[in-house]
Amino acid sequence: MFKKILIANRGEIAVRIIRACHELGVKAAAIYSDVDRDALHVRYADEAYPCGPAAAAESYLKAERVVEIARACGAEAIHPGYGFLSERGFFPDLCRDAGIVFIGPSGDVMRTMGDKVTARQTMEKAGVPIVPGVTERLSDEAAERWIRDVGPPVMIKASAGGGGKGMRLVRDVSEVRTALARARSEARASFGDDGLYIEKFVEEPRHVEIQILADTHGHVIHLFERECSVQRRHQKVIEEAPANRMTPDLRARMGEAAVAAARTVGYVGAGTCEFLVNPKGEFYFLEMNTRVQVEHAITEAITGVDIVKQMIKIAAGARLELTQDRVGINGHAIEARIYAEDPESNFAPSPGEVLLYRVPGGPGIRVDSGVFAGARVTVHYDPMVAKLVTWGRDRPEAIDRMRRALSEFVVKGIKTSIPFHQRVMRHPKFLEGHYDTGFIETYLKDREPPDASAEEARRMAISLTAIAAWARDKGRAERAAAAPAGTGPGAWKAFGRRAQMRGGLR
Amino acid sequence: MFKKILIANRGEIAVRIIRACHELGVKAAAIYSDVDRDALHVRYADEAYPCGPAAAAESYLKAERVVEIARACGAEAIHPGYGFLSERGFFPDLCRDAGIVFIGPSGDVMRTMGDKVTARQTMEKAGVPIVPGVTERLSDEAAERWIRDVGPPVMIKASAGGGGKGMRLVRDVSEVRTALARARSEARASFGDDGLYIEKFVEEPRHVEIQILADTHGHVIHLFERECSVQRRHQKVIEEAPANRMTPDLRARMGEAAVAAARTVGYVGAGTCEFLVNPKGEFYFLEMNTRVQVEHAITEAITGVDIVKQMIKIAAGARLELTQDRVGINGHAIEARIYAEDPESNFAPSPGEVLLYRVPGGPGIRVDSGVFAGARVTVHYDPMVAKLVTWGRDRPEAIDRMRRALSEFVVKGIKTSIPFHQRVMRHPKFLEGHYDTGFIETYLKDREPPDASAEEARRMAISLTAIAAWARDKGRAERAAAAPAGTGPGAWKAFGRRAQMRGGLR
Amino acid sequence: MIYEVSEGKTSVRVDLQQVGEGLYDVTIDGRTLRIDAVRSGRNVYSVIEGGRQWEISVDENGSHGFDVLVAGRLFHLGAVDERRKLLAAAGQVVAEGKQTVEARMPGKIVKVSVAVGDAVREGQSLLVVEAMKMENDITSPIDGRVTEVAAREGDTVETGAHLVVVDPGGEAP
Amino acid sequence: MIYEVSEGKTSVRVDLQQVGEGLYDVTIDGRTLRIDAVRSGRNVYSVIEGGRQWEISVDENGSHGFDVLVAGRLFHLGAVDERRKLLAAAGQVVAEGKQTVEARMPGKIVKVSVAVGDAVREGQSLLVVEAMKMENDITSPIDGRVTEVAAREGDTVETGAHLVVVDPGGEAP
Repeated sequence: MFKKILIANRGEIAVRIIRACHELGVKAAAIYSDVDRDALHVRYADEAYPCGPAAAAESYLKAERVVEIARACGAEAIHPGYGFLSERGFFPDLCRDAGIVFIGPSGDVMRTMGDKVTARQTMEKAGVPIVPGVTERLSDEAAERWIRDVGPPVMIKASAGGGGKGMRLVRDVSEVRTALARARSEARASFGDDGLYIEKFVEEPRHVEIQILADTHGHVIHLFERECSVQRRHQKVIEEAPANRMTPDLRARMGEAAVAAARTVGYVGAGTCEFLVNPKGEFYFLEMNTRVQVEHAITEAITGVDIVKQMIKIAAGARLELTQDRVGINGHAIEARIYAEDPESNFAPSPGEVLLYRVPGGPGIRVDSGVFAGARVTVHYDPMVAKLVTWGRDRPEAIDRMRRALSEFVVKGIKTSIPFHQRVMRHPKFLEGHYDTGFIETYLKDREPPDASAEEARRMAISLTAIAAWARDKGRAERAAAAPAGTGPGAWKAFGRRAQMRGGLR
Repeated sequence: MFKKILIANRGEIAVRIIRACHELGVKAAAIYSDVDRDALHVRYADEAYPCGPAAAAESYLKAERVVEIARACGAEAIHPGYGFLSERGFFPDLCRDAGIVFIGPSGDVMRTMGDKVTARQTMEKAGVPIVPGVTERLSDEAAERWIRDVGPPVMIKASAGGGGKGMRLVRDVSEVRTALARARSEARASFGDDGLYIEKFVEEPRHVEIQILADTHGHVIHLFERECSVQRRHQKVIEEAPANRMTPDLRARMGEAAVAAARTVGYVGAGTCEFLVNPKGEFYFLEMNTRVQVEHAITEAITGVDIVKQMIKIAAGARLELTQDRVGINGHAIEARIYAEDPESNFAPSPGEVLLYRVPGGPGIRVDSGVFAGARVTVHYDPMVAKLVTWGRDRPEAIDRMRRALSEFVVKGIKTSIPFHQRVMRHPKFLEGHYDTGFIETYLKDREPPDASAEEARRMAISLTAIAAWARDKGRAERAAAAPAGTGPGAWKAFGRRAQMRGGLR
Repeated sequence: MIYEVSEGKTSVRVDLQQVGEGLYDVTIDGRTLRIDAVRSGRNVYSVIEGGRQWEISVDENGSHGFDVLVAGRLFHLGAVDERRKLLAAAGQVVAEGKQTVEARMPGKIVKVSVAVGDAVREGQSLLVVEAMKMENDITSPIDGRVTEVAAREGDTVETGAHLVVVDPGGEAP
Repeated sequence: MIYEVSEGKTSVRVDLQQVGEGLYDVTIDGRTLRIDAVRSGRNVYSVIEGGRQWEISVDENGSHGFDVLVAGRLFHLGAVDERRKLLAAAGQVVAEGKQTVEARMPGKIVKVSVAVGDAVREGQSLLVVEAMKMENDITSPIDGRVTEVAAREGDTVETGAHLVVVDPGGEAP
């Protein structure tokens, strides 16, 4: 096993990886940008090294510097987490050349899977079903032509993309031009590459993904599926495992497809094959994420397997002690991503200092935080401040616990998506488990219709507003009144004057 | 199912029960003494009612008042938690007479099991093995005689006792008199009853207890064992499940004994049979706790069963949906009780305001807190502020996680037993899992021998002490310097003077 | 003490009397609630009214605004005492006239879609601000005509920065 | 700045120089550490020294005392700058002479085991204080003779209350 690992990331995932290191008795070295000196991942680390200014491009994305820090502090391996350098094909190469183990697949695998177009071709060969689309990079004209031919709805995607950036759904040919332009600009901004490709859009699609583990000895297993259909702007917001409306047969076939995909490219480490599933139970390969997923925790909850520790052990050359028949699904888990954003004003980012932070507890609750009371949330990085995962013997219990936990979760100083999640946990469609990726757009666009309990809540809100306003005004009045009074510095002066007077009388 | 439950308790267990209510969609009504208006259990409750002054005898122990509050607010049931009224036989009677469901066994069962002497006789009849001892209440003289006859070591216990109060180990006849006196005074203070009994002391005893669930339809199952051998002054400090050095055969026999004990007395609800186990694997009935245990959470962790929700469902008349063959042990769990006490000065209670409270998170961690940042820990009640439970696929992983979680846990304003737990998690005897109830007294009495890492820690401690002292002195100096300067009130005066001068110049 | 508490365009008169330490009588449309409100930490109140307990988070938002979170529901309320009403009224007039569109968050302006004189519809995109790696559309709050554009592409702006002014006067096309 | 940092009877001379914002050079027995210490929340420092990161909790304890928690180890240290040393020295003299036993916590005195004139051994129980439902033995810090008993059974005492004075002068039996 390694003695020291450098974590080339920040926030909750850096903390998650540090925890895995500590449980393995491995020293964890963190890196931090100028604005992250006091971040939680630094506080939990055994070692910490500055990596540059706030802008990610100048710090967490500076591959050469990160590798140099690892070499200098004697780290034998680097864990990239997600985002940042985690899916840059050149980074594993860079590590290898520096004699440092990269915790993840090879650069070649990343390049194959990282470029959506190549990935589709590879999967097609491996016999994994894919969505009809154009795989070669397209000019705007060619793209428009193809869309007119196959007809909308179609999905425009960035070839180098991920996490929904640069993705645009086109339901009408008239939108094509603007959609292409915006997609290219976002793709350029996010990935420095404006290559696009286009796919037929699957109706009523559900996003179901398979978690796989592959060691360096050729053993590949899957840890079942996660459903991530609750998405906003193609960003996952809530995930659950196992998936809704899943059958043992479909699960088996999707699992085999994912394992096949991993074998085809000689995958090593933890990875995820994302699929779209339609109401008929037909599934199509979407993409493979060659890194740990944000939502890996729900799989850990239902299988008991510590995925991040497995990644480290695999990178250290260990054989998987797990076999497909020795892993099973125990209960149900749900994850709610807590973002620093204001659900009331179109989910605008809400940076600031976290003034109060009270996390939920009790049975079946897991919180992975990237912040603490006193921490600053800046505009420079991803706005996710915490992941809340609940487990239950069945889905209803997991939901009951999520609702309960959200009501206990208090974050002050920044706005968060907690109230949004509470609304989802009240929504009949979600409770039924009958929803697709259109869930938020379809059901949560409009304000919630007022009900009795909302009216009671409003009355209390009005009362407390009056009380708070009164307290504030009272405070102001008292401070004003206090000013002239002879306390503190004032008293000193008074004393001084008395002394002078006594002197005068002598 | 009930619509509303009154929780006749405070602190973490009241919070625990409120959580169960909320997950069941049941309204939770809390009670609070004058010093608990802002306690966490009030903040989590749907309703809250004052129950009297700080002293427990005047508030949480006022049975009639508690029942009256329940009746007045329309609660259909009362959950007593642990401590306070939870094992007072008259309380279930009182509830029944008021037409309120008591969540627990009948008053008769409590009286049978509550008096250790009657309990021993009952168990003897049921064929449950018991420790040799004198069951009838004894005068000091009779006690001394019996001890001289059977010879020390013997254990003196309070007939009405529990939780180690009024217990004294006598290893030499010369100690008998003082031991009896102290035991009687503590028994009187804690239970208003100075009845004592005496047992032969089992050498190298391990404390192993069986959790049972019994519904109102005659179904009784057990949820396996917990080991609670890490004790200080007969108070449990650390518990784990499953037990160390346990065999399937011994587990089966102890489980059967516990179920038999429950059947014999017609037990209903959740209960625990405590046993002593000696190195030969012989076990002796100690006592039965007719309530939820502090350490119930580790059983929840390895079985996935929510014991508190089960208690409520059982009280509502539901049949156990669980059967003995459908519950199993999954992994290993450890609980560390975090007390507000100073491990460095003989575990003296450390009341005060909690200034900072950062709980650990990530995989396999459960925290049940009774406090939050800003809460007050008073001298009036039990000093336990939180329970930290970790789960792992096996015991080593659970320990790794406990060590990791303790290092993340930050509580400021009060001293806690966290450093003590960290020391236990470093101790080879604990890591081996080879220890008995003498563990703390035998191995943790003396200061830890200094090692290299301790020396590094000391150097940092010395450096930070100098820095903190410097910061403090600097702060003082600056405040002193600031006083004369023309800010705040000072400025007002200065302005006043200038105004006068201008006036003078006119 | 009388407060005018408003939510959007509607508002209600609230009579507040302190009757003890952290104890208040609050009268809304003739109905009086006896409210026991203790505050610990940062403005998270534990409120007991008629036995019911609520944990309520209150944040000031601007000079008269409060964001109040009750049982998972977020309310944006304003409160002015009667002496301040005239002031507030004056504010109202402005609010119903020219709209100054401000930055809701710090970020970088990646696109400005309108120029002075343009007619715009409510909800139409005025400009795009990038923050936290997301492009956020800033839209017009009303139909009207653009009378001022303070933002330039490439600018980095702080929260509250004036970006565009839209005047309802100029009729939309 | 020179501080005398003491642990129990031993002490060490610490030379502290601030070399930047939250940056210090700390010299102990001729060895200098460059320490980057940031403090957020309540005196929980994040400390980086030679790349190593420590989260260190520091609490003042009395006029010159600090309780420092490092990597699960708790240290009780004292710090006085050289100008205060004489004062501290004076304190020492007292500390080595008569011992005033104080209440470590608020509680109720349930038993007083000694009277004025009694000879006591170090560790011998002087009285029993009950707090948080636990009986706590208060023992003598030294061998000596009881010269004063301020506590009476049934009294409720606050932290720091003087309970008993033991004088090492009177030789123990």
